[in-house]
Amino acid sequence: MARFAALALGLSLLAACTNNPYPDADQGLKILYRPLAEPPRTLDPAVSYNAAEHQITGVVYATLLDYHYLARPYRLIPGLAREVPHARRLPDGRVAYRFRLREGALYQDDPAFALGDASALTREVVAGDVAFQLMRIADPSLASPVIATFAKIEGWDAFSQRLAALREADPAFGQQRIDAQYAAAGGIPGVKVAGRYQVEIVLSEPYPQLLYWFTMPFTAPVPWEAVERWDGEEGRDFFKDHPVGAGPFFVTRFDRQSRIVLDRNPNYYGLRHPEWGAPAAVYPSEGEPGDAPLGRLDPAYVGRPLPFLDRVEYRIEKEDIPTFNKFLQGYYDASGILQESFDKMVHEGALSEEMARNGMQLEKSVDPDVYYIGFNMDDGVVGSSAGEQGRKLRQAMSLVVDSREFARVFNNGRGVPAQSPLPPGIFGYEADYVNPYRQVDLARAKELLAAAGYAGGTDPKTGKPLHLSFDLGDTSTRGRVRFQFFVNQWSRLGLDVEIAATNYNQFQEKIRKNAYQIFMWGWIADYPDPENFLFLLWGQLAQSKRHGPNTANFANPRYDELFLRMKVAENGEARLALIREMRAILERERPWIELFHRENYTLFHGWVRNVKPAGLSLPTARYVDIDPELRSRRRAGWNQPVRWPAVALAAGTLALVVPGIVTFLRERQ
Amino acid sequence: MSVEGHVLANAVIALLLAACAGLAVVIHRSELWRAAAVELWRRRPIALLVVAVYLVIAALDSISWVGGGEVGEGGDVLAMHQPRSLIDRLFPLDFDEKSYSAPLASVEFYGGDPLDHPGRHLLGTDILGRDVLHVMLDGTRIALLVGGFTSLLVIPLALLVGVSAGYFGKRIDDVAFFVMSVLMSIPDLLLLIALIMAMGRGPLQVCIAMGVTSWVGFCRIVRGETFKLRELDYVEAARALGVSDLKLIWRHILPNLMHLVVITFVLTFSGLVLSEAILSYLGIGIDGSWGQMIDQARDELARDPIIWWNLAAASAALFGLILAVNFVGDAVRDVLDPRTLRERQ
Amino acid sequence: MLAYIVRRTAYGFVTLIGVLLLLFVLFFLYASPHEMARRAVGEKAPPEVLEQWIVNHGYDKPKVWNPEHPFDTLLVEHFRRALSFDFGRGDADGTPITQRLREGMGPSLALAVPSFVFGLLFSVALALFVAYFRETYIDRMGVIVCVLTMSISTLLYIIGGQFLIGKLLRWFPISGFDASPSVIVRFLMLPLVVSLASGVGGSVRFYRTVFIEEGGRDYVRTARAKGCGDLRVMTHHVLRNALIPILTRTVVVIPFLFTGSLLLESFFGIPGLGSLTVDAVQGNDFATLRALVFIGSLLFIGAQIATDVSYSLVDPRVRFE
Amino acid sequence: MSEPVLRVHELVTSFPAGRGRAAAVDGVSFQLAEGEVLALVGESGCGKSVTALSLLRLVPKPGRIESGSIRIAGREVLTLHVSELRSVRGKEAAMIFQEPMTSLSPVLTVGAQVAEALRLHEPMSAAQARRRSVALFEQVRIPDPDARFDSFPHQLSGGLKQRVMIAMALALKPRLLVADEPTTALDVTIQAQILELLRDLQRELGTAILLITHDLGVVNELADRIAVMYAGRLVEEGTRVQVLGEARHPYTQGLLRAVPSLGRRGERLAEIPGVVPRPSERPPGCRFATRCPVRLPRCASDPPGDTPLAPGHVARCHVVAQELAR
Repeated sequence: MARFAALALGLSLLAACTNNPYPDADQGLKILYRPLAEPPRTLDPAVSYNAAEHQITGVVYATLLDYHYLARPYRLIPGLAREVPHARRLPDGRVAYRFRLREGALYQDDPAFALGDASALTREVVAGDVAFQLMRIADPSLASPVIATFAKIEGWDAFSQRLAALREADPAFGQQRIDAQYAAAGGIPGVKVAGRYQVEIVLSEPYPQLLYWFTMPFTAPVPWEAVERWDGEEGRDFFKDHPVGAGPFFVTRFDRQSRIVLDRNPNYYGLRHPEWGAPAAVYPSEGEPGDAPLGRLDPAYVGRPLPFLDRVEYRIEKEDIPTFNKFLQGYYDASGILQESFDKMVHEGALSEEMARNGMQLEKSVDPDVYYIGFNMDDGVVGSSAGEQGRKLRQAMSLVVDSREFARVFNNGRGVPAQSPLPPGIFGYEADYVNPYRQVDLARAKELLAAAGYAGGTDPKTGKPLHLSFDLGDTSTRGRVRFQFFVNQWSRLGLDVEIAATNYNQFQEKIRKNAYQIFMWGWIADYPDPENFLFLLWGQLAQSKRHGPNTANFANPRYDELFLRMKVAENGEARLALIREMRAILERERPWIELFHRENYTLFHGWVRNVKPAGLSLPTARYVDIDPELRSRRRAGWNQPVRWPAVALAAGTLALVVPGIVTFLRERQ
Repeated sequence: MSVEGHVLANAVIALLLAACAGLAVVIHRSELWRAAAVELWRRRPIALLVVAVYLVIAALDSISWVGGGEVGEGGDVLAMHQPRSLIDRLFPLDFDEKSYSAPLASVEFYGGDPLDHPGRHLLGTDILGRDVLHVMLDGTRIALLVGGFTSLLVIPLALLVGVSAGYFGKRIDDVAFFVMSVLMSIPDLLLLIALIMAMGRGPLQVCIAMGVTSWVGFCRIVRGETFKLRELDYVEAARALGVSDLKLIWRHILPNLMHLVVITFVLTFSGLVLSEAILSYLGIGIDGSWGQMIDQARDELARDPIIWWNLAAASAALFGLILAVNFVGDAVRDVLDPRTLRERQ
Repeated sequence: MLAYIVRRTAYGFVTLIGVLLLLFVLFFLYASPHEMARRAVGEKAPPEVLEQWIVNHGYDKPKVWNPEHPFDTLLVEHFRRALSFDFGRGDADGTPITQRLREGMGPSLALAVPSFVFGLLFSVALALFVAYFRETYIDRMGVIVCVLTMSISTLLYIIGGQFLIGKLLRWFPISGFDASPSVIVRFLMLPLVVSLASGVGGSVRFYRTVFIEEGGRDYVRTARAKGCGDLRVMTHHVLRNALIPILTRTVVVIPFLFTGSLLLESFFGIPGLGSLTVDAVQGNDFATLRALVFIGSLLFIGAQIATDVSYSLVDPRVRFE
Repeated sequence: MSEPVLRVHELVTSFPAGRGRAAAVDGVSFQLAEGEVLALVGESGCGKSVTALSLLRLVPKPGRIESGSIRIAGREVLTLHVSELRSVRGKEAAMIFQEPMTSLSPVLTVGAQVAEALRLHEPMSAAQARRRSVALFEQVRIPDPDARFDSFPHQLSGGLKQRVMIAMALALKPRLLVADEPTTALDVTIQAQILELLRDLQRELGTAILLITHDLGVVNELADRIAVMYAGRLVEEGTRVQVLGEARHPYTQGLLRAVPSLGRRGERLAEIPGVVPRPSERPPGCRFATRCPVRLPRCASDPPGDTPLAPGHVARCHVVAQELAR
């Protein structure tokens, strides 16, 4: 019996001796495997505002508009809408956009639809759902991060206030069905539902960037039934964990802490109605000149309905080293390059021979993003209330931060040192612009610091080194080392900067509550327009006033005025001049220490088809395809377990022990 | 550590040294303890020497003052305002490189730029260019602080509570026993975490939290042994003769507990240091500890070619101390108490 | 016997109340809601933000004494929540704690139970082996290896195990977890190996001492004198008697199971209670942490009671009345 | 005469001492005939118990038997294979120990332990074993034997436990019983009962007994012959009457003087001054030389040989030899 058990255990050990983290049955399926560094905080499209979450919400919800997958510069194409609407000028400078929805597009199957019709598993996407989602964004109780973005829609703020007032006045009001509450608040006058399939958005002033927002999940139609049904009560899911959309995939499994599975949505309009030939639901037939040689215009795919994948699986992977190792083993399909392994993967800017032999592909791009250290301008020491003293302090601190060195130490030299918020590829970026405060100059920095009254870094009030706190959203030791780099640079000025690290979610909370002094953050463009970067410093969007994305709480009247003009201007000399002046203000005021624009090296395995690096956080899963047969073959080849050490260990132990046993037994005779 | 902090640390170290000296005198005076010490030395001379080396390093690293030393242009000005210990002063003030360099290398690990101090970093430098040997030596103080300072907090308290509970019994014992069973019913690490989270992070907090968790074990042993001692004939006889309780405890109970205290102290020590490593991983350990070094270095194993010296230095330092203490602990137990404790371990 | 269990359980309950009191003192009296808020939101947060946080998380009631509504206090609330297992929502992300606990229980048990069982079996077997060869070099080597393995930090075992077994040898997945029966074993193997390696030294050394001590007892000599073979002596006599200290040790080890799991789960990406703890610590999530301490203690007290009762199974001298 | 039940020849058993090893039993020879009771007497620490344990190769580690020969019922014990040795233990030769309290496993019922002894050597069912055990209990005069079968050792008194031990030892009617201080740990009244039981059983079953004791009273009750042991060697051997009545070796005489009831009237109760030397500190000559009241100069250097005094009566002493020679 014991022998049998031992045998069974041994056999099961042998069987378990594989590093494949997925069930063997999934080998033949077209599954795209992706790591997720933190469980998604929310998949509510009105609230979710981070790149990783958008990869999920972006394919679960179908948007009215989309970007062309291959064309650069980015081009809008219609999604659920039949065409990209044009601005219609109204009297008093108002502007209207009319969206016409495709008729007959369905949501994914979901039990929530029983709320509307007891026998229904799904229903049609209608114009009211677009209006409903916009009202949700305006709903103050949701605290949507983009609430201010749509403030130009007529009657937007008034709607918010009415809703809040109604809820305040009568606690029972908040218990009503959510769409009834919105109706009672009178809806948003600027969002007019015209019939079943048309919705018109009226803006009180021109805002050409508005259309870009309709490519993002924020504005995707959401069925009220789902919001009502998934309320977290009585064991039901929360809507933020249970998205219900009309996109190409739908969530079939949501284990917050371990995995999220998206299956192909059979109701997706691209699959159900291939005859529509909706441009956003078929693989494009044209692209940039370079796309065809790179196999992105393979005739096998061109014109075929999307998506190609059976499934997208996300695994929570908190540690990036195991994640990268799994990528190398073939268990993730794409990956950034781990800084630690850069030298092995990349040789003189190209894929190393070893990796190329493994059939890997390297895609490089400079992301439309900017990483920066920001000062909270509301702060009494580093902020604007400290006047000239604060400005000089910021200038001094900016002068010693060496982003090239940072990139060298921590990013294998990847990254373009940033001179202003605008990254390459965005209108207004000028490669020859040099920001005088972003050139390392210790002597000048010390002078400025002394001029600010902190000679040698000493705070005259305490007689000790000036104490500042550097608030960060990364508690890992790995992150700490990075931040320590900046702290060390500032300590050359004699400043005592303390790292106050919390996790990312908590950090966001801190930011939301204006409880920070110096922070480090990055911004990835939502859409390819300078407005999308320069608005990060627009006074009207200050975090402290409107919970806007201006985390530095920078407010400069001249800048704000220039911003408004720049925003509506057409790309051209006049706009460039405005941008230059704004840049000069930032150069002097230093609300930010611009660090770098990321240079993105993404690795793909050979079995992944149709990938194109998108700087914007576009959900790509729709276009990508997998060759599962090639993948299985490669994986098997790469992951032969090395068994001899086990044998050697056993043999070694035996060799050590057996003589002893033999002697012992002999002596016992 | 704040500017006042180093003064406090100096005072504590002076106190510790005095305590050690006092202890040495006591041991020297008592025949029994002297014999035990000699026996211990006979059994484990190497382990004892190793422990002594760690102790000396920690002591040297605890005596610090501000000032002295100059930094060159572009150097770390802040460092001049911070207290530096005797160990720190073994290294030049501006000894950092830019980033990684291998042990004794003369160029940087990546890029191959020449170092500022070629060939002088015995154990290389870490990602921020700090000398690994220096960082490692600094960790010694933390490790011994965790083990030693904690015990210093715990032993008197455990003796006080344990002896009074065991000796007087009744209500006192009921209360003490209840407190102990409450503390014992919370898994150690959770209790540690809860305490540190409630008190906030920092070296003192970590020591206190560790003290509370290890206090129970000490106290339980002391209480049990006091129970036994109280029932002994000569103690009962002394009590019958009207010797006061305090005197009895002082003369008959405490001296007979000391061997248990010593054994438990040595046996808990390694556990404390190892727990700190775990806390470091959780981000609530003490800055500059070996645990933190190990935690930082775990990424470096993924590098290609791998960077091993940081992890190796911290692990070796930790391993050496724990191993030596474990060996000493076994010997102490065998010498002082051949039986009683083994069953409870 | 039943009376004993009832009495023991009652005392366990009293202890649990003590734990709750301790938690209250720590998290409401010692660290006031204000302080918690400051740590969660940031040192430099303006007072109104702190107030808002406190109100949002329901910490704005009177602490112990409320003259108007005597039961509307934090103390009562704290006890009510714990004893009804309705822990409310986490301070960090607002998910219901009870739900997280329920989700985490499975993965935790999936790792803890095998690592406990295999750890026990493995170390007892190894200790029997070493004790059998006592006074030979096998024994001496065994003891030294034990002390060596005990002196290595768990962190290092994990890092080394992932590097060696996961990356270089490719025996098992480096990390991750999937509860599907077809793959769960391979995810658990590496953490199991690591937990065995890190825990076995101390246990073997302890059990070896027990076995050698028991093996030297008079009844063992009696058994030999009447013609028992070595194996029979070991299994029928030594092991039966050693069960008592083994059981005692088991209780000592149970909390370490939690400790070990905490690191293992977090390193290997197993979404159990250990990971939850790590997240709670890193996210300053006091509510979750309180719930975890409470649950941990509850489990531990339960284990203690179970152990005490099972003494009667292995030791006829133990009688409860 | 047929082969004796037990024949021990030049037995040497050693233990580690300091750097080397020292012989606790150092060249002991004696034999025991069928049905005979031989008492091995001496102070504690003289090697009696080690001799007893050596007989069944039960010397605890790190002790070991260095040389010599032990034949039980004609089989050489020291070269037996382990499995054969097992069949000798309990079946040919059984043992009872000094401490009935600890010599029974506390976690098994006493019945189970006796039954185990039976079933180890003879195939039988559990029920049969139980019947036989109960019968044995009856034989060793345990009251209410059937109920006692299921008792645990801690529920029995010391005397009863020793009876259980005796029952266990005699379960398979061995030809040799080694009784290592069977009564030392018991109350005086119980001692008498156990001795009586042993004597009765010995007569009934004809078992040869090697009785290890330091209590000359017990010896007087039970023994046919007596061997006196000192510091690992036999110093005097003879019949009960010879040794108790006509002891010649100064050590034996000292022992006898130390026993109140057997000491001569009117004399001061004497103790032998000094202690038994540790194995590592033994003198090279006569081992008793350091404590002997009548020692000669050569005693310290030359080990004494056998001096036959009467048939069956032997002493090892230079003084005795000298006297005899004179």
